[in-house]
Amino acid sequence: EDETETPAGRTFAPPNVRRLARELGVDISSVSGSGPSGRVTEGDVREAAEGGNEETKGPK
Amino acid sequence: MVVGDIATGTDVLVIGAGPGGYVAAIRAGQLDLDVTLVEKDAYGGTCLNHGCIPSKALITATGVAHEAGNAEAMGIHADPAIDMGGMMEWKDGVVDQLTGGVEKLCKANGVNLVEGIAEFDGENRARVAHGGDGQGSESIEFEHAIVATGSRPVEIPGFEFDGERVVSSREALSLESVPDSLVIVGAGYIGMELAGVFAKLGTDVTVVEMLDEALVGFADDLAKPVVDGMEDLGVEIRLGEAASDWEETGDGISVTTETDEGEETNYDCEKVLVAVGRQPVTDTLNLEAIGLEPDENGFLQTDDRARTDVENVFAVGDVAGEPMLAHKGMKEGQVAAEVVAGEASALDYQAVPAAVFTEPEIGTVGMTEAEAEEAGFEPAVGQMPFRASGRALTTGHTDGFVRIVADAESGFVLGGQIVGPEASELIAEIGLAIELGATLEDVAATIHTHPTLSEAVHEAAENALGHAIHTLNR
Amino acid sequence: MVVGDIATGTDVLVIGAGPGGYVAAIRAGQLDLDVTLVEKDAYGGTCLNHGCIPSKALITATGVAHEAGNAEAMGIHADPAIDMGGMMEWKDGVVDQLTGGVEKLCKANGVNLVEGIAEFDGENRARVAHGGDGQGSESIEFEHAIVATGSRPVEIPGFEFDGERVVSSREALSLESVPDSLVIVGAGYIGMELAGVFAKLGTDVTVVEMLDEALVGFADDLAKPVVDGMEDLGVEIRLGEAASDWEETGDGISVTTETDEGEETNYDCEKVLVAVGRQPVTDTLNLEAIGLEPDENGFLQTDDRARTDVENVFAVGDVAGEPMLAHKGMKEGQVAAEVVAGEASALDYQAVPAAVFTEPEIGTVGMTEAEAEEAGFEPAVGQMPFRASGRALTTGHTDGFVRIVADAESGFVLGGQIVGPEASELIAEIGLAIELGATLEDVAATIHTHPTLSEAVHEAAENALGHAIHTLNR
Ligand SMILES: Cc1cc2nc3c(=O)[nH]c(=O)nc-3n(C[C@H](O)[C@H](O)[C@H](O)COP(=O)(O)OP(=O)(O)OC[C@H]3O[C@@H](n4cnc5c(N)ncnc54)[C@H](O)[C@@H]3O)c2cc1C
Ligand SMILES: Cc1cc2nc3c(=O)[nH]c(=O)nc-3n(C[C@H](O)[C@H](O)[C@H](O)COP(=O)(O)OP(=O)(O)OC[C@H]3O[C@@H](n4cnc5c(N)ncnc54)[C@H](O)[C@@H]3O)c2cc1C
Repeated sequence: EDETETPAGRTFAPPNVRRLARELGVDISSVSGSGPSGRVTEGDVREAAEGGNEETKGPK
Repeated sequence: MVVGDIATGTDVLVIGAGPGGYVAAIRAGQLDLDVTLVEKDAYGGTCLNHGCIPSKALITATGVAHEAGNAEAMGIHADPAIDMGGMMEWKDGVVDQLTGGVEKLCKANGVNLVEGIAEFDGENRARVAHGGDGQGSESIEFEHAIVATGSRPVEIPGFEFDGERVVSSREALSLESVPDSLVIVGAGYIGMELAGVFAKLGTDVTVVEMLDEALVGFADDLAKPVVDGMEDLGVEIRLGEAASDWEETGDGISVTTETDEGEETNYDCEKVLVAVGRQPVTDTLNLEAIGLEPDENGFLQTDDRARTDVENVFAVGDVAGEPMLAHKGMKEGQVAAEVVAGEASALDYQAVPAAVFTEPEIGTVGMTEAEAEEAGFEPAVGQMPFRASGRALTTGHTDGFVRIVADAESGFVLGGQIVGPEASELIAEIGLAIELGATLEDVAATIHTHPTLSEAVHEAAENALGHAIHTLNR
Repeated sequence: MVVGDIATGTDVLVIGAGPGGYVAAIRAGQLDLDVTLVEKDAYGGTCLNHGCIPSKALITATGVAHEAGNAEAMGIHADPAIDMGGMMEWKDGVVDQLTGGVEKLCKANGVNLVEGIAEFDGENRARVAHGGDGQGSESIEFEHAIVATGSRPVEIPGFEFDGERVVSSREALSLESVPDSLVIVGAGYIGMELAGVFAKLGTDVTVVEMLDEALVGFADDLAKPVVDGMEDLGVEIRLGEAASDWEETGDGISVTTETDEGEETNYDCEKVLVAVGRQPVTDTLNLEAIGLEPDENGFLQTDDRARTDVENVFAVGDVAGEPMLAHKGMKEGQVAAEVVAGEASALDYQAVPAAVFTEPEIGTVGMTEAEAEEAGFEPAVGQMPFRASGRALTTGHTDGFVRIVADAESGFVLGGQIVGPEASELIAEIGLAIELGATLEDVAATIHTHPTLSEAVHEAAENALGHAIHTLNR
């Protein structure tokens, strides 16, 4: 299980991905990232919006 | 309705045309909202008229003269004279060009411009009092309001601004002649920037600071090259001294300071410039009419959409809290306008950069090493001194360094601190890296032009990874 | 074995200590390889001794003097004099400091330094001839060789360099006195940079260029502000004229040029500087011994690991092909060393930035609009003129613009072109954006410090998205 949550709850994702998350109503801090070092990508957010990715990450 | 009291309606009422307000208004116009911008004084606000722009203009002009006058090492012999009137005229020209530009851009984007002082007059109504006799007032109905009333300089007891002996940065930026001597109260960025300007003009400058460090808020090793540079310019910096009083002497004034222990010192000077901070402006707004109240620091509290506690009222810029910097206000202005227009915008940036335009400059963005630790990261830190930079050597400015802070495990860039030539520009790349979630390796893998100062950013990233080429790795 | 012909062995033999070679050697040392660096002349190669560094030093010094001498508009009155000897001494000091630094860094990273001319002497052996009488030679066995022999200025027929009347950039950067008049053959970046230096020194400069544009390779609208700036400095630029001959006159020389139509013009001058390009150096290497041959342009061809056709031989820097720029060579040097050490490195960068240090400067990285179209993208282009930048206005340098090129559909940043103040530094941020696959929105969403020139990068991105604040959107 890919654990991407970082100290201080910081999520690493570029601005365009953050905006997409807001548009799709996805809480980006609960999306696990598949990008380099666990960076959250556009694909991760879209997957989460379809109900795939968001739950895969355990509570912290 | 009587003449002089016309009523209009608007989707968005923006109060204050500084960087926060004019950006909000222009963006709202672009989004096809009907927008009205009220300004009581001058387009561009503090920043364009009495802050960022005039200060940077004077910093450049005095810098050009000082640089050439101190370049014997490069084989340059010059003895530049600065004509204060000419310099101020040039500075005013720059300001006029920019404020005129803001006005034009507002109009081009369909913003209705109204001159006057706005105050709230109910939940969806404001009243604008026009300046001058008999100019009456105007009532404006609005759907949304964006408050962008900015800030003003803090006064300290006993040092009320009189524009003559006791001046704020505003008057200091428009002096007609070079003062022989100047005491600056406050070693924050405004005080230090102006200390440099006046020292280069030949003024005998003393900076007194209550705290025991200059440029508080910036790491010690960032402040040090600036303080050293000031001392090289002949500026005397007195820490741990609070300005307590002043009095007229024969041909000038004497400023008294007091230490924590009650020790007093007197400084004779021509003028005293008080630059101890700025406070938000809300007292002109009649906030009760809309049901708002400033917090204990005088700011209007906002959420991540720049919205206040009142659903249809937003606040942006200095009035909405720290950091009181123009670019933070611009971002808030943009977001507020977009939120009003129904877009999914938010203030979800990772970092607000800051710069100090002294010599050397300081530029910072994101976390310091200590802040990263505090946030639970295990930081990897890399540094590159400018004295090892080819470009810095060719410019003759080698003080300072670039530092980059990252999360050791993931490599994500968390922050950067730069002191040195063009620090205010170089910090932009680190800012982008932070927003993008870039890693040290990403920065290190990016080819940087040789010979440039930006190579020092690259090199600092390499250093954090343990394989810098142009400096030894720690 | 006779004295003076000692044999040693090494994992990696690096030939040439310019930016390509010294970076390769240092990186190899960091990776715990046994590395030997052979240099026949001076540490730092062309770049530090006769190229990037001395040229930028003279650009700064003449720039400081020129700026102060032409700042009446800012209220500054100065009449700076440049003492050529003092300036050259300063420049030499900068060079010495950097070349000394390179030597020290090599040693600190465990690089064995050998002085002499290296040539191949079999598949795994090179011979190093030491300079001077009776100093003999040395045979070095190697596992891997990295060729970093750089380039030299191209000579044109009839204009053999004599160091006196017909000079290359190398001599031009070390003149003892200011020539009254100078013809520069070639309006490439080296010719234009030096035209600016000499014009600011008071030399009567004429640039003749065979092609019908200056700064070929850079877009017309990037070259134009530079050409205009040169003309303001009094530089005469003659396009479509090829230098065909020269002869001594009474107290100087006369250079003849010829147009395509055969029209001749004569220019009287003190010296002629030929700067028509640079060619790779391979003739000193005895390449046959290792089974290599340069391509038709004289370069050693390499793959994306900087490897030549011979498995254990790498080539980096100018000798390995265009663009002949120091930072490209450094990257190749790094990758070659890492590949030798068994790392998964490759030359897989997206873009190599380039800069021209004229006034205004040019900085470019990645694709132009035309290149993006050619590559099959539908480009979105945004621009921000510096005359709308507050920071540019406060520096007095408002010529030029920032342009950003992206893929319209995805928003991915593909390139940037900047002409204006600090273009060489500002391009770094766009370079990072390209490498990271950042979008226009990412750049636009990043807060940039106010007032800075880097805001123009932000604004160009906003403009490409159709919602710039400080300029009208096209
Ligand atoms: C000397 C100095 C140097 C500075 N340098 C920098 C710098 O380099 N970089 C940086 O980022 N920041 C700098 N700042 C800070 C910067 O100026 C402020 O952060 C910025 O101006 C805040 O913008 P704003 O829109 O919130 O408010 P302001 O710019 O203060 O504008 C507020 C506007 O609202 C108007 N107003 C107020 N009340 C009313 C009302 N009731 N009705 C109508 N109009 C009203 C005012 O007249 C004013 O024009 C500097 C400040 C100073 C003093
Ligand atoms: C005036 C001028 C200005 C320039 N400005 C810039 C600039 O601003 N930015 C930029 O990126 N580039 C600039 N360049 C180009 C830059 O100098 C070259 O791209 C860079 O030096 C190439 O590095 P290199 O390591 O490939 O070769 P070089 O720097 O040429 O080094 C090659 C070294 O190999 C040595 N050598 C050659 N043969 C042998 C042998 N057989 N045995 C031992 N040693 C040998 C040479 O003595 C030399 O020291 C400029 C060039 C000039 C001339």
